[in-house]
Amino acid sequence: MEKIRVLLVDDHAVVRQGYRRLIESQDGIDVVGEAGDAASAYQSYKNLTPDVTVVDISMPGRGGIDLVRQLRLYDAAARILMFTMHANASYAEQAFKAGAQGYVTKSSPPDVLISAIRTVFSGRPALCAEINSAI
Amino acid sequence: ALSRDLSKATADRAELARKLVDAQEQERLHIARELHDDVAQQLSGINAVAACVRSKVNRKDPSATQDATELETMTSKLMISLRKTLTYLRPPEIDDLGLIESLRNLVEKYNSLAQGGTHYTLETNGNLEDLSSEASAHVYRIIQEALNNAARHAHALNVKVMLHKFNESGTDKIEVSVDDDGCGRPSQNTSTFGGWGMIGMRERVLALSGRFAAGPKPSGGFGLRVEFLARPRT
Amino acid sequence: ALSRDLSKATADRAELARKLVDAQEQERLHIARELHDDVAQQLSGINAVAACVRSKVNRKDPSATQDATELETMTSKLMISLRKTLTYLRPPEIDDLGLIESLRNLVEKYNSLAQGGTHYTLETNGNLEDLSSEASAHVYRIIQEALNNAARHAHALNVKVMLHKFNESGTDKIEVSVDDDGCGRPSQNTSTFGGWGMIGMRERVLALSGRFAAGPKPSGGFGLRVEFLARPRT
Ligand SMILES: Nc1ncnc2c1ncn2[C@@H]1O[C@H](COP(=O)(O)OP(=O)(O)OP(=O)(O)O)[C@@H](O)[C@H]1O
Ligand SMILES: Nc1ncnc2c1ncn2[C@@H]1O[C@H](COP(=O)(O)OP(=O)(O)OP(=O)(O)O)[C@@H](O)[C@H]1O
Ligand SMILES: [K+]
Ligand SMILES: [Mg+2]
Ligand SMILES: [Mg+2]
Ligand SMILES: [Mg+2]
Repeated sequence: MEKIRVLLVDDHAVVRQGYRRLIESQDGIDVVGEAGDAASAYQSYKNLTPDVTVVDISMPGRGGIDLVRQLRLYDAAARILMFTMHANASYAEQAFKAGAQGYVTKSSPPDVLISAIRTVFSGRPALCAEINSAI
Repeated sequence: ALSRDLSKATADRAELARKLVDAQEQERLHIARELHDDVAQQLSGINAVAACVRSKVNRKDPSATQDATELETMTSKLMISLRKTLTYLRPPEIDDLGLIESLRNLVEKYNSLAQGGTHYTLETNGNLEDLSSEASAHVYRIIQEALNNAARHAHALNVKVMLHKFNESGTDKIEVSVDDDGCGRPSQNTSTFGGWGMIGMRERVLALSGRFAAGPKPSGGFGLRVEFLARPRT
Repeated sequence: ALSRDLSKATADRAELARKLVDAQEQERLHIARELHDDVAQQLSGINAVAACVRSKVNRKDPSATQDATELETMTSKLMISLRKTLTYLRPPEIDDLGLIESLRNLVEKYNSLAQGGTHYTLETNGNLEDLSSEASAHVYRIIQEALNNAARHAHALNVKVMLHKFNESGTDKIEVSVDDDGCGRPSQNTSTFGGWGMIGMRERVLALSGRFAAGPKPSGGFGLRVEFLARPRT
């Protein structure tokens, strides 16, 4: 079976490194690239065409929600999962409006991100429990 | 000469107030950023590596698995409690969501706390998204304190927040008002205020080089009005 | 009437400065306590569990061992970065160690950072332990900023901190001074200062109702002197 190819976008290297370790330990998923800001994420997306892009919201310069809009403009089929500290429903609304299909907070158990990657890959929306209960 | 001295003392005071309020806001931002960008993000990385260890030792070693799981729970919890401190320190949404959406969230928070006992509304018009981020933070904090005061002192049925931009003889201005239909307050010497809240508001208004009025209204209830020049983000 | 207005404006200003500086100090303390009592404790728990996982995983699985070791490194790093934030927020020792011992630690920190390039000394006399804790915090922060300035701007060989209590016509007073033999600084309009540091110091001195002077000395180097009434802890 083909592996799910993931691009990780987060301005904090410690988050990317931690989750890269975790994702690579899981069957059927691989990290094919990392980016530390929106501009280089856009370039990486063009070069790598990942199956799922995991995007942080708060980044210096252009933020994650802007990046989602830009990615969807470039590729209407882009599958994007927000991964953020913010446990606020209006963030999630804005992210979905911009074209994301999933929203997971960083305070969720890490397995939640893994299963959300699979869910978004299969074309279904994914929400973590914290946001679900906030809506 | 005395009159010059007086106006200088007054100007000095305004300048000092502006600097101190800015310094405080900057300090909050600094601490908040440090915590958010540093501690919380490191915790997130730790959370992931703990899960990774857990999934690797799974079944082979029940005791280590249990500890790793415990570690995940602990880091998640700590991220949540840090978020609480952050909310206290700054309105984190302004940068990401803009002033109006942040205010909408704030007003909703008060509505849900009041459980229908008081009805909070927000009315805005004009393009307010090009305010500088300092000015936005001041406006947010002023409204936050006014809502807080209304909730604590007014016993009102309705609290109405208005924020609008208007043009007066060619100049763009911003007006902020918070009105309630509560108990108002026995009129007192207007230059003495009870708590920190009003002092902080006045200093923020000074920092905006704006005008400020607050007190019981003749028609009943308590009102607050702030007006300042709209200087767009440069 | 104007003269009364002026002295009122000046008194207002002092009162405002005192309130704002106190508010800032209180906010720092609040944040620091929250962090220290809550976050730091939780983190040390996380640190311990991470070490425990590492020791359990050991021997059995090289890949998991590597991850567990990484985990332990990450949690230790995090403890260190939180401690830095805490140090910035408050001199945590004053309450526990007293002002003088805290200052001794501070001066030692500067000595060890300077690695012999600059020699920092502390001289104290008189009973200083009955200062109120607010006054102690102000004195500590003033000296901290002065040392920081000396380290950044003076290129001095010697920096001398003095703190003493003396009696002047029946009243107990405190004098704080920080002198260096560095480059000094071209004398300028004394009412304009470069950064936040001096502004903050002045406000702390106002909060102590004290007197303040700082600048290049005729004999070379830079000096700072603060004097205020010793009002013992009530
Ligand atoms: N909406 C209101 N309705 C009635 N009285 C008010 C209202 N807002 C403020 N006040 C009065 O003004 C006083 C001063 O307000 P201020 O915000 O400065 O202090 P505080 O709310 O009492 O304390 P703090 O804000 O420092 O916690 C209040 O104590 C209250 O008596
Ligand atoms: N010990 C010193 N030797 C020489 N110059 C000094 C000394 N202390 C202060 N100064 C001068 O006074 C200026 C103002 O000091 P201040 O502490 O207000 O600002 P800063 O140190 O430049 O910046 P900040 O404290 O805001 O980080 C300094 O920029 C420096 O030029
Ligand atoms: K894998
Ligand atoms: Mg980020
Ligand atoms: Mg108040
Ligand atoms: Mg300085």
